[in-house]
Amino acid sequence: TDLEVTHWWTSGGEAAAVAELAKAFDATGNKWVDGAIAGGGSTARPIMISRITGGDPMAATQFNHGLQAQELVEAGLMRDLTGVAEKENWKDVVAAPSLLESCTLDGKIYCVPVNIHSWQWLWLSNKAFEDVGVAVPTNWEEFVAAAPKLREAGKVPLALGGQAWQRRGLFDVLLISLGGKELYNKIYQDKDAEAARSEDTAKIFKAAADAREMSEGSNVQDWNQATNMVITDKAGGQVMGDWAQGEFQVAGEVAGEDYTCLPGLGDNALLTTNGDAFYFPVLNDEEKSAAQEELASVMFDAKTQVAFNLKKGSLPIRKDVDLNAANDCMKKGLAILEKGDVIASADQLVTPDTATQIEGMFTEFFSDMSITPEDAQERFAELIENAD
Amino acid sequence: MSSKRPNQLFRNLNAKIASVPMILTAMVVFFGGTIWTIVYSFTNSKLLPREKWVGFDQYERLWNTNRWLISIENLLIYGILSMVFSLVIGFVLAALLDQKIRFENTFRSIMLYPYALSFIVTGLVWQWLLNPDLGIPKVVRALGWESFDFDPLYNADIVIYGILIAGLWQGTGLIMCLMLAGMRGIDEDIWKASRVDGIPAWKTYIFIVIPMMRPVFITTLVIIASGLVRVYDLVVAQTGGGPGIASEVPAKYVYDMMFLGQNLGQGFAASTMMLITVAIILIPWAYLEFGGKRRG
Amino acid sequence: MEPSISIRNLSLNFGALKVLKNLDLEIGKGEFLVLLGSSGCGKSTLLNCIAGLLDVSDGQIFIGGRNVTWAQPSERGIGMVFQSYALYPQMTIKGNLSFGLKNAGVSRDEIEERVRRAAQVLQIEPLLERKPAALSGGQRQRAAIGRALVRDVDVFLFDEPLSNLDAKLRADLRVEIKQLHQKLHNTMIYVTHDQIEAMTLADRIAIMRGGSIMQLASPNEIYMRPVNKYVAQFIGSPSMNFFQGTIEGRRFMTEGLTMPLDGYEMTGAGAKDGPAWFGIRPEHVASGEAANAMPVTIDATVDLVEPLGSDTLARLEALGQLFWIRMDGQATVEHGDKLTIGFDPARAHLFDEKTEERI
Amino acid sequence: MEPSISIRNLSLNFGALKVLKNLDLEIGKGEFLVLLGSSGCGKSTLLNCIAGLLDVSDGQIFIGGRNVTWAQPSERGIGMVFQSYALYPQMTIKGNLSFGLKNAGVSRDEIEERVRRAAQVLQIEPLLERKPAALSGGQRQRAAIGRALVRDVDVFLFDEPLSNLDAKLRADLRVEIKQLHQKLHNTMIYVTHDQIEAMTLADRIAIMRGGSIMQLASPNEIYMRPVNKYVAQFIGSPSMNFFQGTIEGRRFMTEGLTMPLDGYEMTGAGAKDGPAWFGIRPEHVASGEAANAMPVTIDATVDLVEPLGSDTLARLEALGQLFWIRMDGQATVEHGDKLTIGFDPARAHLFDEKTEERI
Amino acid sequence: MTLHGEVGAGADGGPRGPRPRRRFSRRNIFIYGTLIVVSVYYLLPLYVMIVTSLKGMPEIRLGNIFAPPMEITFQPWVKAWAQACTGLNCDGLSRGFMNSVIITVPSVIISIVIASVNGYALANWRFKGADVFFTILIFGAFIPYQVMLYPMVIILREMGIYGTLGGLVLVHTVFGMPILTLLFRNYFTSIPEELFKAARVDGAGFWTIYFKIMLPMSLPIFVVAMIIQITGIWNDFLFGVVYTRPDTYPMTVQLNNIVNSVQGVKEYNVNMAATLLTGLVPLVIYFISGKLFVRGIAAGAVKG
Ligand SMILES: Nc1ncnc2c1ncn2[C@@H]1O[C@H](COP(=O)(O)OP(=O)(O)OP(=O)(O)O)[C@@H](O)[C@H]1O
Ligand SMILES: Nc1ncnc2c1ncn2[C@@H]1O[C@H](COP(=O)(O)OP(=O)(O)OP(=O)(O)O)[C@@H](O)[C@H]1O
Ligand SMILES: [Mg+2]
Ligand SMILES: [Mg+2]
Repeated sequence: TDLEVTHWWTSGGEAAAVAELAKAFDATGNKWVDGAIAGGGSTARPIMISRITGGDPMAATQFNHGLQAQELVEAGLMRDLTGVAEKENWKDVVAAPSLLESCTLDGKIYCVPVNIHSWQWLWLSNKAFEDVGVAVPTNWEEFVAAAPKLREAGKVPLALGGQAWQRRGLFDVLLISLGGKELYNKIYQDKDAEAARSEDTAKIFKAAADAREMSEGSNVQDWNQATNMVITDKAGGQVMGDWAQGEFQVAGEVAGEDYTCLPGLGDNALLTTNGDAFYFPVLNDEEKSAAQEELASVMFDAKTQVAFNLKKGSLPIRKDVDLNAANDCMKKGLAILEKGDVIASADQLVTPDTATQIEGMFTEFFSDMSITPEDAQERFAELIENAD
Repeated sequence: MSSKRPNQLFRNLNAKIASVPMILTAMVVFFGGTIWTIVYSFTNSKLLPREKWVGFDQYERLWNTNRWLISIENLLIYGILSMVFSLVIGFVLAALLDQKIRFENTFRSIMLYPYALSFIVTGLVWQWLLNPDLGIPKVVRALGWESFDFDPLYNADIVIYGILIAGLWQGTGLIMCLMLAGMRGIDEDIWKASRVDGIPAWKTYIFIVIPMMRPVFITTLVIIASGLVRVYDLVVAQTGGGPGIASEVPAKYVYDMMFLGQNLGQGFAASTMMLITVAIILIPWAYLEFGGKRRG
Repeated sequence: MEPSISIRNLSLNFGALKVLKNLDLEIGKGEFLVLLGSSGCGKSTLLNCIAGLLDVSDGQIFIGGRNVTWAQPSERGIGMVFQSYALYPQMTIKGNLSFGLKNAGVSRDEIEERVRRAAQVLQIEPLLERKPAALSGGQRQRAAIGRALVRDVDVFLFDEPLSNLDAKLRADLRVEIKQLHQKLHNTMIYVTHDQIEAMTLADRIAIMRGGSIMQLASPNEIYMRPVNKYVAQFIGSPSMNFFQGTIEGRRFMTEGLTMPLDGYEMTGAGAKDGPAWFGIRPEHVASGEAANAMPVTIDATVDLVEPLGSDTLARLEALGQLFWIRMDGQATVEHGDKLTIGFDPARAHLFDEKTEERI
Repeated sequence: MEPSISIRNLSLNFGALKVLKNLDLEIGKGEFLVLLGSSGCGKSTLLNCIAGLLDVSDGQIFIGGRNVTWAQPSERGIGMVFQSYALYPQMTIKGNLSFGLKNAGVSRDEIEERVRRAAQVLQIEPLLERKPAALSGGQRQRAAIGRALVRDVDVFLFDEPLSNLDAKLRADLRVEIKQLHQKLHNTMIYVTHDQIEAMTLADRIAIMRGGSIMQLASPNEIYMRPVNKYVAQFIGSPSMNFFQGTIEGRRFMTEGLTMPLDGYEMTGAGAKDGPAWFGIRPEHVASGEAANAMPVTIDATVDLVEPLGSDTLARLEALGQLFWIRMDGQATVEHGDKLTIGFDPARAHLFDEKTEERI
Repeated sequence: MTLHGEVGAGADGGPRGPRPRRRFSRRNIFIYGTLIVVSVYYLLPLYVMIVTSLKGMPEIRLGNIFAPPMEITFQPWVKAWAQACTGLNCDGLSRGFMNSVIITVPSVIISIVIASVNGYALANWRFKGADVFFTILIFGAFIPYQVMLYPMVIILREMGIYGTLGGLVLVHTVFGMPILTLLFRNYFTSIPEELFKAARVDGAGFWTIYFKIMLPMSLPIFVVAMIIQITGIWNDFLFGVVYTRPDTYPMTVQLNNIVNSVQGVKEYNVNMAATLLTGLVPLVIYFISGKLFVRGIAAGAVKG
């Protein structure tokens, strides 16, 4: 049976990863009809939502975890996967229960989490630092200190893409890594405006201001273009999720030799778990419905998980898989995951609406030098205050 | 042949039947859609429309959102400048082409062809041309003007002008064509009269031809204005609203709110504001155009 | 007569199309010249050349003794009035009148004065503040004349100024233009294809055909002694009646009729025998009793009657062909009536059959 | 006379503008009726109502005894000819002529036959395969008439069919239309604002003004006995000359002149004393010797002369006002000449000063 | 007044014959100079697109975007047409081309047919209330598509044609209607009313007049409408992506996918080639029918 699967994985590493999913599904005798939409979630999501609400749903579609799809689920537009999940015992093997949790509504499971992503990584180009004669930093502070040298050498210290989500992401990483779990939870989970206004947060905004300065001259839009700046040693480093690793791999770079990864910016080895998930809209076609369940099962399958995540650069969603092939960075991540130093990502805590507003605010902040960290903090606090 | 007045509904029935698509479009899509949008702007609909009334909350939030205000400001700047420049450039080019020149067709085609390209393509090309590391700025610097520092797409203060350059590139050709057509429609004798009166050509254009081209200018303004509210594609392709939110526009706000922010209510509120603005501009014009005069 | 405008050997081509062919024309100071001809004969083209609105292909143009062949229209000392009025629609009439002067740097007072004077002459003072759209056709044309008037020039050019007006207005404005000329004594060149206008306005009429001037003479001369059959036929409504025949001795012979040509003034050398056209104007044909007094009489049948009120036109059948005559307004004839008509060959016009030149 | 068209109490409004006001009109079978009036008086509107191209606001229209008030234009048995010819530009003349017949489902042979006949009548056979753009104005108008002709209808409507043609062609086609009517004997309604056309073509003329009919009568009657001053002034070129004065007894008195009204036929009850207009047509004024034979003579000075060839018009100054007379074509008068003119009050027209109705 | 030099002086010492024209008069230099500068502005992007699409990546990275290619390669074109990847599909634009054709042809035809009939009804058969509908329709020309996206989704869903070609055609027809109807209405209004009256007297009804009289006279405006619609629909991204499925994605969606699927460095040459390929159809149409377009514009758009 042909199933149309929409997603926005179109960069090199991503596409390779999707191919693994498709291969596995095709192996079951079905056919994966690829519906990639380039331009990221912001381009793709409206299309997906329109199609689902318009009554012409695809068979499966990528969404981020969290609240994005909740209303569609509530409206009864998504297939209930509880049956498959129970049969295959997802609950017991899942590596990040919170991710499965966010697929669950009223005790029913509506999506298949396919990977674990974490945002809190600093990727550094060894060569870039070598060029300017500075040791490769081991944490954020050293990195900041090395920035002027890089500048002098005509390199951009911190590569930062222009898209809104990258900018908020940078801030959130700083918040967790420099501010710690408690502050993070107060702000995003409890929506505590006081915390957002506190001294501690002010420090984070200071750091953000540093980052802003360091990122001047990036002049790229997409995250992987920014990554590419690191790969080509034009930039010192980039704060980006673990998916950036896929790009380094595609470029043939080796962790530790060509580039260095610092989880938690080297300061505070805490990771948020985040991930991609697939939802399966309700279809009228019996045959397709059956195939949908098959696909869900394939996606969660241990073998597929390994193949997929190696390509994608993310961590598998199952703990019962063998990751010998994993590289340096991935292993670092796994270790942290195992220690349980994980927290829910912001996407799971705030509504897309609030998230968009915060993104807007940070896009502004990171591109407009005239906004003081204090102003930005106050605006941030207001958004947190009004978040629902 | 009855001597009674037949039922008016059935007179020229075919014309009415033929107009059904127009009536349906007008009433169901445009009117219905507008009303629907306005109604739901008073709800807090998120991903899906739902009837949870919240009064003017969405509007309050809208007007307290920096991004919306910047969008409005951008649209104003872009709108006014693009009207002014389109009209001026379009007119000047048309006037130049009107001088009985050689290769008129070639020049006209050159100016018109960008109109065949979509805003997406336009945005991409100009994004590239204006890229400080690749495009024109680099070339200018390479030519020796080291301090040349024009990077509209990465400078929040002037990004809107970068978009304007692309927008004008795409649209002025059509405006020029409209103007040219209008100029050619002016009575030859007027030109003769002004030559006999010894009025220089530029003065004739400004004091006589322009006022005579009022209908053309109105059509042109309508076309420019209707393009303005749609400037979305160009912005998305060229800057994605950036740097930061410096080049956001209302249509993008609407789109992002509805589909990214998954806050339909907010998106609808913003839409409603746009519709109201359009209505304020358009209704007097429509009245003048269609209400005031009858065909002779 | 001191020439105000002289045109020497003028030619104009539009690409391969020769519109004016080696045209020579002298126009006296204060003369009212009408260019008359059917559509497309080059009248407007000639006028535009004189005005400098078209570049000549060859030849020279002198205005007031100056060679203006290459001068700009505004430097030629001419004013021009167009068929479509060509008023600047967004300016008031006053604005229309003064725009050219302002451009020429005439002083404000002087402009006021000239506009006032022109408005007075044309009786458009109450209209000065109105826009052209708020005027009737006649008023517009008067304003257009005013615009030429304020330029204080010696030469006025009119290109069918009255064609867009209805019959009544046309007659009125015709008189006004005539009076204007009598008052100002400017040189005027007036293009029309309406022969009534030509006849009533002109000091001299130039009949044009295919880019050349066929005859240049006073209205009376053109009416009384057309140089060729084309002119004879073109002037007069209804047209001159023609019979085909031969001249032998001093007689004209056509089927069933032989006419002595006594009293007919031959041009040039005198009677040449040979095939010829005999033409007689409808108004020179008498009917009823008066006919019997005429040297030639013919019996005819009334075919069609057109009562005009003041006169009555009748089309008759005579000698196997149709024949128009003009009768008194009170005449009461009807289709089918038998009638005797008569005319005096002295009033006839003879044309060579080949060359169509007057004999 | 059996009525072919009767219009009862017809009104037509464009929004608030009342263009036609309770108009009644009966047109006899085979009659040639001309609607004459100045621009904007509602002539075309009336014609369009008859044709069914405008929906009436009130009243009824009968054609051939049938109430067609709400019938489609094609069902009314009319043919129509327009000022701009309105030929379908993309069809040949033949296509133009047969279009209506095809629509009506007439058989192919019949169409051929009718087109051939119409083309023959109008002498446009050689043009049948051409497109309108390849025809001259006169040929186009003939084709347009042909299109009405083939429909084999009883009523023809013409809306200023000749206005777009030049004077010469206009005169020719006028005659052709007249002949067509004599041949076919259809009912014809013809709109024009050219009084020559009206006078020559009409069986009866309806003079319209402001959406009403002022006078409906034969050309002669309208010319000789206009019912009011408007009609009197409207018909005739140059216009009738008017004097303001008073009637006392059977005399008309104006400044410096008293005229006996012997021989003047009063309308209705007879002489009413009081202020009045005295009108006399230019052609009814004699000059020179003939003037002395007239009951009234006046001394006048020549102000302006318009030689038309066949006649000469002169504007005189007499009794402190301007005064047109029509003289012989041979008359030679000049500006400034003194002249005695005379006329017979029996040929005059008297109008009440207030109502402007004929007395 | 002084005379204009000796050249062409006639027997009387004055000028004779045509006024001499200098090839390089100040006026000409100004006019042609301006036009050429402006043309450069208009042509520059096209030039850059073409030049870049013929270069290899290394050369692009090196150099000047305005420099002509040192080594011409058609590889980017091949890649853009047949090899570029989006997700798993590596068949470039080729797949989108036919889809675009399949979408564009019926959409253009149907939207023009409907709009022309509407414009004709509005211009010649005015009925009560027509102006009201028309005004609303024109108002619709100013509504951003994004605003109507959601209501349109609902309408299509209710009609049960969401996601079908019919649905897409409907969307294009609806959104093309305002401007097209305006064009046609203006054009038909400018056709002398007497022609219409004559046809009615000749017994032609609504459709006969439309097909036999109006249609044959309307070539220029149909050309304008066609050009506007072909470019509009061919270039449309939003509706194409929202109302189709992956196997029926039009070329623009493919273009977006290719351009935005960044795999490492942006392959500018491929992007440019893809952009040019996508724009080719409307460009060709413009260059072919440019003259008619201007004529049609003069006839239909200018008379407001
Ligand atoms: N700009 C032009 N280009 C080419 N041919 C032209 C141009 N202007 C006029 N002609 C041609 O020159 C000839 C004379 O034109 P012109 O306008 O002088 O005629 P006219 O006597 O004024 O006629 P009308 O009484 O119709 O105004 C015509 O055959 C016309 O077709
Ligand atoms: N469609 C219309 N809408 C409004 N007013 C109109 C319309 N058609 C005509 N009128 C008005 O009705 C009046 C009569 O017009 P109509 O066309 O009948 O005049 P007419 O006598 O034919 O004039 P003309 O000799 O100029 O053709 C005019 O005042 C005109 O402005
Ligand atoms: Mg002319
Ligand atoms: Mg009329």
